[in-house]
Amino acid sequence: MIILQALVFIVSAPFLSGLITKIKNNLRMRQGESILQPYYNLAKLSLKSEVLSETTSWIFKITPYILLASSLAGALLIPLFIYPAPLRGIGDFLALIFIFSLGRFFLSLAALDAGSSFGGMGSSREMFISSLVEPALCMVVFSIFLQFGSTDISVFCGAHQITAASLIGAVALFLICLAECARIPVDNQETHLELTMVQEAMILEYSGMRLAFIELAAYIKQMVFFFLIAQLIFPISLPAKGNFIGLLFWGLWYSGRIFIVALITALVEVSLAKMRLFRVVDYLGFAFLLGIIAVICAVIGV
Amino acid sequence: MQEITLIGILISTCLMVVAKSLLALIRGFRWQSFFLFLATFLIAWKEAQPSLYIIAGLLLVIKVVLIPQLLYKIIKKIKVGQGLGLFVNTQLSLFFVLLFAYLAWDFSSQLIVYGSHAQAGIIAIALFLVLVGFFLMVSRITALAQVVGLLVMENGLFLLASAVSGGMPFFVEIAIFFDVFVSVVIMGSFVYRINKFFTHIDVDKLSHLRG
Amino acid sequence: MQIIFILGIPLALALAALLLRRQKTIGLLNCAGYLLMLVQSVSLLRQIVLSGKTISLFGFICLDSLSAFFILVTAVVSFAAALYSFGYINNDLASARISEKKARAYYLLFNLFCCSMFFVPALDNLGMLWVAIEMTTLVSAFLVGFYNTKHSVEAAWKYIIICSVGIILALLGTILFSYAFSISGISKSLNWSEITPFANTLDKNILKFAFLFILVGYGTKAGFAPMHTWLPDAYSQAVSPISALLSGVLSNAAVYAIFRFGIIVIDGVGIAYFSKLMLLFGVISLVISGGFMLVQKDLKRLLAYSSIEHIGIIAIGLGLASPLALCGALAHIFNHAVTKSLMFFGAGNIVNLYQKHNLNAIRGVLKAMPFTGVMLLLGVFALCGFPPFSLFISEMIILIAAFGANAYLIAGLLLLFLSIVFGAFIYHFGKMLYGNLPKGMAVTGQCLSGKIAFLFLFLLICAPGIGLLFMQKDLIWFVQNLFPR
Amino acid sequence: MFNLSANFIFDPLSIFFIFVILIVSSAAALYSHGYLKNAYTFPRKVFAWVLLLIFVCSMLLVVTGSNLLVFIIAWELMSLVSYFFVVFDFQYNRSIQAGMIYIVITHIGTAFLLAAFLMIYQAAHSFDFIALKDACHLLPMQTRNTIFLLLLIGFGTKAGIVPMHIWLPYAHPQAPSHISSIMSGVMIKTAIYGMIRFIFFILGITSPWWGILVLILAIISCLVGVIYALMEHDIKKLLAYHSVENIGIILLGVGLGMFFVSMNLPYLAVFALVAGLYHLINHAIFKGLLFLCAGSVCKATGTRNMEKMGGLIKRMPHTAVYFLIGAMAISALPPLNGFVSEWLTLQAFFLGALNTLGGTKVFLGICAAMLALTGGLAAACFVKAFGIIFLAQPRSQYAESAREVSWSMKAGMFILAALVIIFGLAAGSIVKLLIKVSAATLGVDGSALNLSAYNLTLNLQALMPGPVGKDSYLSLPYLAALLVILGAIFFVIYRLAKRKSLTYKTWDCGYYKVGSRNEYTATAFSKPFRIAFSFFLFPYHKTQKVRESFYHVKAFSYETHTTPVFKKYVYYPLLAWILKFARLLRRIQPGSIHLYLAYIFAVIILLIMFINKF
Repeated sequence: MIILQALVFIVSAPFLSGLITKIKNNLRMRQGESILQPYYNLAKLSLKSEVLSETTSWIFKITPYILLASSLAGALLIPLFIYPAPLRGIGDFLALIFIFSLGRFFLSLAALDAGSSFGGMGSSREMFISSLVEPALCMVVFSIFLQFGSTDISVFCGAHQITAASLIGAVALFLICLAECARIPVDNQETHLELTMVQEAMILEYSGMRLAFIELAAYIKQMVFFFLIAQLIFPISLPAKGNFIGLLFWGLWYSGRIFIVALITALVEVSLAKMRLFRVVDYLGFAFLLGIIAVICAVIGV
Repeated sequence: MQEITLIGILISTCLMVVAKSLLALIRGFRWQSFFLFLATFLIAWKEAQPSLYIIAGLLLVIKVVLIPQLLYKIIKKIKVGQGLGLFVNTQLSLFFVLLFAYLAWDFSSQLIVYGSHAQAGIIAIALFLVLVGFFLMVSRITALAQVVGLLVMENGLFLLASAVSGGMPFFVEIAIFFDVFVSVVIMGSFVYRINKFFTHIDVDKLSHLRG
Repeated sequence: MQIIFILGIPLALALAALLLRRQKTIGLLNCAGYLLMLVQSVSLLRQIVLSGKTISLFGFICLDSLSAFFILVTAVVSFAAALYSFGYINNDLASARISEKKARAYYLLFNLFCCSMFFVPALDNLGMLWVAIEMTTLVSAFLVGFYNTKHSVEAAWKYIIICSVGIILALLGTILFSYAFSISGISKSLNWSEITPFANTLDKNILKFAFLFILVGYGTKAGFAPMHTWLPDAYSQAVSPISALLSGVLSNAAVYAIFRFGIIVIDGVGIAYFSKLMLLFGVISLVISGGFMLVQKDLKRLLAYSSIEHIGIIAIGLGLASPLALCGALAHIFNHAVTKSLMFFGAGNIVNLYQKHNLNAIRGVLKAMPFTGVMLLLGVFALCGFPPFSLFISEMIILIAAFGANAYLIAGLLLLFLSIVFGAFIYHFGKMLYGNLPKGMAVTGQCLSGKIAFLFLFLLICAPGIGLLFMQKDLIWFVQNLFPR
Repeated sequence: MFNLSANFIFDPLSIFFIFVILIVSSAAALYSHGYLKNAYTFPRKVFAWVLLLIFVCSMLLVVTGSNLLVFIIAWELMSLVSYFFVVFDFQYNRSIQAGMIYIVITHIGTAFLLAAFLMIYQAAHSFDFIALKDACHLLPMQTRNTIFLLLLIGFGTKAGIVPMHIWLPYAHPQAPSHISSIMSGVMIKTAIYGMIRFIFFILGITSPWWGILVLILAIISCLVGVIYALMEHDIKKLLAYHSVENIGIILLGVGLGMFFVSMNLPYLAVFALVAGLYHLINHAIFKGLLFLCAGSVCKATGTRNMEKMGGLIKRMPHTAVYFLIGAMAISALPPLNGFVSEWLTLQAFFLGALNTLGGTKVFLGICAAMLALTGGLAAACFVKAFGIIFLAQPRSQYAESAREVSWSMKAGMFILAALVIIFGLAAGSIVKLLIKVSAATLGVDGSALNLSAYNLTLNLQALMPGPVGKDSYLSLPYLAALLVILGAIFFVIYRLAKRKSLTYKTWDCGYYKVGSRNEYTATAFSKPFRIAFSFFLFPYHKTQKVRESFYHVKAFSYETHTTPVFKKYVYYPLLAWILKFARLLRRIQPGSIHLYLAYIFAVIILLIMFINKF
């Protein structure tokens, strides 16, 4: 089951990214690339030979593995289609946050390793944004904790009532997700303009299969966030028992809600412009505020 | 008779306060000491104490003769001007002296509860001398004036001692006399040195060591 | 009898200084003599404490354990000073700062000075006590003005005049005391041993006034602020061993006098009067000296102000007046005398080498004189009350007593100013001891007797701190014996 | 009165601290063998060893003495010896200044402690801890509050909580590195020991505001420490500021424990204290490790300035690995030990919020969020530290010529690095032990708190009597295994794919020569933070053009600084005020003997006038 969940993540995560790109392009009245483009990219990168910078050290070489491992490990902590999660005993929501930060830590180091200023710039900005994300994320976890009495991810992944607290928490989490997954308005995946790059600047020196790993890791992380947001807004539980049709409809809705989150993401990306780096402080401050409101709602019990 | 000596002490003290030259100051001191001697002599006579006679004699020898002589000699030797150097001019000094007289009287009346009126008077004058001596030390610039001020204070104490307790134990008195004499000699030698190093004896200008 | 030795040896040594020609012989004799005295004073203290009785002699000497204690303090410091003087005077002679004749004069004055200080606690008669203290002033004035420079003469003049005024006020107080005795009809003798038992029959009003004069008078001599003004001048200009004696013994002699009268006043007037006055002067001394130390520029003046501070602490200890506090104050007297002597010796070495007093101009002492530097560094910590040094113990006792008496304000001020003083010390000494030598500076060794003096004092600084762990019972017993009441 | 029959206490708390002290000290001692070599003359080396011995002994005495007097003597001895280490290189003005600041502030702290101790002493008239413990419960409320505040300031000074942290960034970097590691790793922890011993054990906690005050101070320490650390480019100073931060995190656990005790939640209090103690030992280990690594780097390069380093990972591979492990631990990355204790602390906050009401929940939540922010900033800071020091190309000759350090230094670092990993993976058993320690300290029966040994599972039903809350899980060994397995799988995939790989220069945008001058600097790295926290840091910059003529600028210099807020707005004004007072006072002694005599005159007159007031 563990391996199955891992494979599901690996297989479906790039699809979400392709979907978002497709929606964005369609909204912009463009044909756009195929929805499967991320898969093509990954395949192409895996087949290509690799260029390493001569200034780099082993940090640069091992980072993709660590990054991908941490993303996938995080993904295995959530109950995607098995309740409770297969690796529930390994860690909770807080652990998830820290596991993601492990990958990010190494990616930032690797960015500095090549010795180009782009890497340093990206690394600095990434750590800046991520450190501001932490308190907001913590507040969201806290609001969930107050409602469900545990930081275990599985406890809120069943059916539960939609409360104001979880809704507001979901919004905050969505804002955080945009920042974490390098989306507009915090970062722009589509640009290679050095003044605005964050994520792209960090991975500038990577190529070949290692780059593929890094991209895959980003897709997986994004999917984890989408799943959590979806679970907060549209909570459903696994069917206790049911017929095949019922199971099919359930499955459709179960995965469909994640696509809804992707759709919202695409809408947001299309309708907003990227912010200046220092506006991110306000942006994440707002997310933090939403987190506090969610906590207050949870305390009041609405 | 005793009153006359006391008045003599008072007047000579006032003379010292208004004195503007060292010589006048020492002359005043000599007179003061002389009246003090008279007063002591009278007490000795009245109480018929041989030890007091000796003390009176010592007073005469040391304070009336030796010390003023010594001071004159120093003045002659160091060849400085005769001026005392006044921080407070003589008129104002006299005003202060009045104030001291009141203070001394007030203090002595607080102090003396059992004693006679006359004794209170003597104590008041003694304290007055102490205060004036102190005042002279504070308000007169030259080194020698300070020595004289100290001696005036000492005179006051002597008077006080003989008034309140009929004198200290005999050998204590002797020792005190000896002490006073030695201290004047030593101070005199330091006055020489000051004059040697600074070519003046204005101790107010001795302010290299501060803070 | 030990006391005859103790009083006689300095006189004999003074005579020797007059008669002998070679100053080295005199110096060596001095060291031996003071060592003998130290032994004698220890045995005296032992005898008195063990027997618990006072010793009277010739009707004018009377020793109780308090006197014996002060004699011991005097003996310790003067022994160290004698040791240190030997090297110091040799050095001065070698560098032609003084002549052979002057060196002999130094030993003469040194012995007279010590002699008069040994007399102070030994005397029974309060009038003679006054005479002895006045004698210390007169003798030491020459030692302050020993180098015959502008500064030293100025300091000596201020010293002699201010102290004389103070001492005259003390005489006034003594006379008033004698008046109180005479009207009470007990005795005319002025012997404290006769008066103290009847203190409560004395006239309160007169005693109050009398003590005021005593306190201001002897307080001038002890160095209570704001009558302390002569002290930094004199300490900084005196010959270094004499600075140690001034600080370690002379101040204590004055404190002894105050305390002698204080015992009578406590019985006669009540403890509140005594303690309020002492606390007032203690706190003022503490505050003023702390401020001066912060902005001090002269090494020996810094130490002088530190003496004022410690006298303030001693006054606070006496002022708290509980047995514990008194014990602390007495311990502090001893510890301060020892520690401050060490510091003055160190300062003397520095001044000799650098020919400067200015704190800002002296650098790299640890490199120039490792031994002295280390001693001074440890001395700084000892002086500021760091454990395991002895001053910590006595300060601690005083603080405990302050808290015990609910004198939180006093305790708080004490702690505050101890910290400030420590800051000042470490600032000044840090700059001075560490760092690099000035260019072209010759590094010289130090003679053996000086080193012995340092080690002797350092041992005494450490001993109570470490010894407390092992000798607590004896110490408690001693303190109880010191104060039968 | 003095009862000094050498009493010692060996309860679990003391033993725990002995353990902490010995671990770090022995590693540091091993390290010092190589560190001192070739740097000092023989007598100075002997001196360093003797001092080290006294230092460790005094710390041991601090944590084992069961007597106020022993405690204070050992405490002062510890300060004194560490001061000698701070001024060990006494030829530098920096050392002298650092030593002065350190010892003076410590002394002030001790003054507060002394006041508190003597007030406690008055309660029992005994110096013995047990007797004091019994007597303190009878003290009136106000006295206890005062004692608490005095203790907090006193110990806080040593621990380095803001705003008394000012000495830390001066003193710790100035000592030899093995001592920095002991000072930062262990010595400041003795203050935490003091707090636990005196506030929990002896004084007893009565008011909730004690805990809340500690929490607020701890949060401030965390943030201030880490923000200053981000701005710092002196590697040892950076680490020193991180000590401020980590002491804050430890105090979060301890303060939370206080709060829970006063709210009558004993099990939670035990748990919070466990979190605090766990972070304490973790910080001792990884900060010790980091200082040792920093020492190696400094010794190899001869500078402490990060901007002059770079590329050391190739020149000092071992040190780099150890530093990386330390950096990961301090950034709370799984599966290392720092992560466990931060996780525990966050859980303590969360669980506490479940058991309290209303506004307190929000307060605890915000505290937790601030802790998370601290963690994020710390990670950023160590990305900067490791990246700038070890990665890319050397930025100067210093770094170019660096060589790996000697075996004993490596061994010292290795021990601590291994412990970092062990304390991460064996978290379950360690928490069990720590529960015993803190339960014994708080006088609670700890056996009800059951945890499985390899699977760190918090059983909330056992933690709290009420039926609120469900279990949370964390298992470090499995997590580590998971990460390793996944990483290995991808590594194997990569290897199997066998793509061609070639090495070339870093992409240079077509510029012909990318050198170390093009690299991102530490200053640049921290710029976003500098701007984001400008409301606190008050950054300013100076630019200067050196012109040859009006048209030709020959050189251009640019400096940026941040304003040291506490120094500038608290300590300098205070010091200036005191000095001003002293200078005013100095004027009363202008050298005039007449004035001096007038003082005596005035004193006597005044005393006579007010004689009845006495």
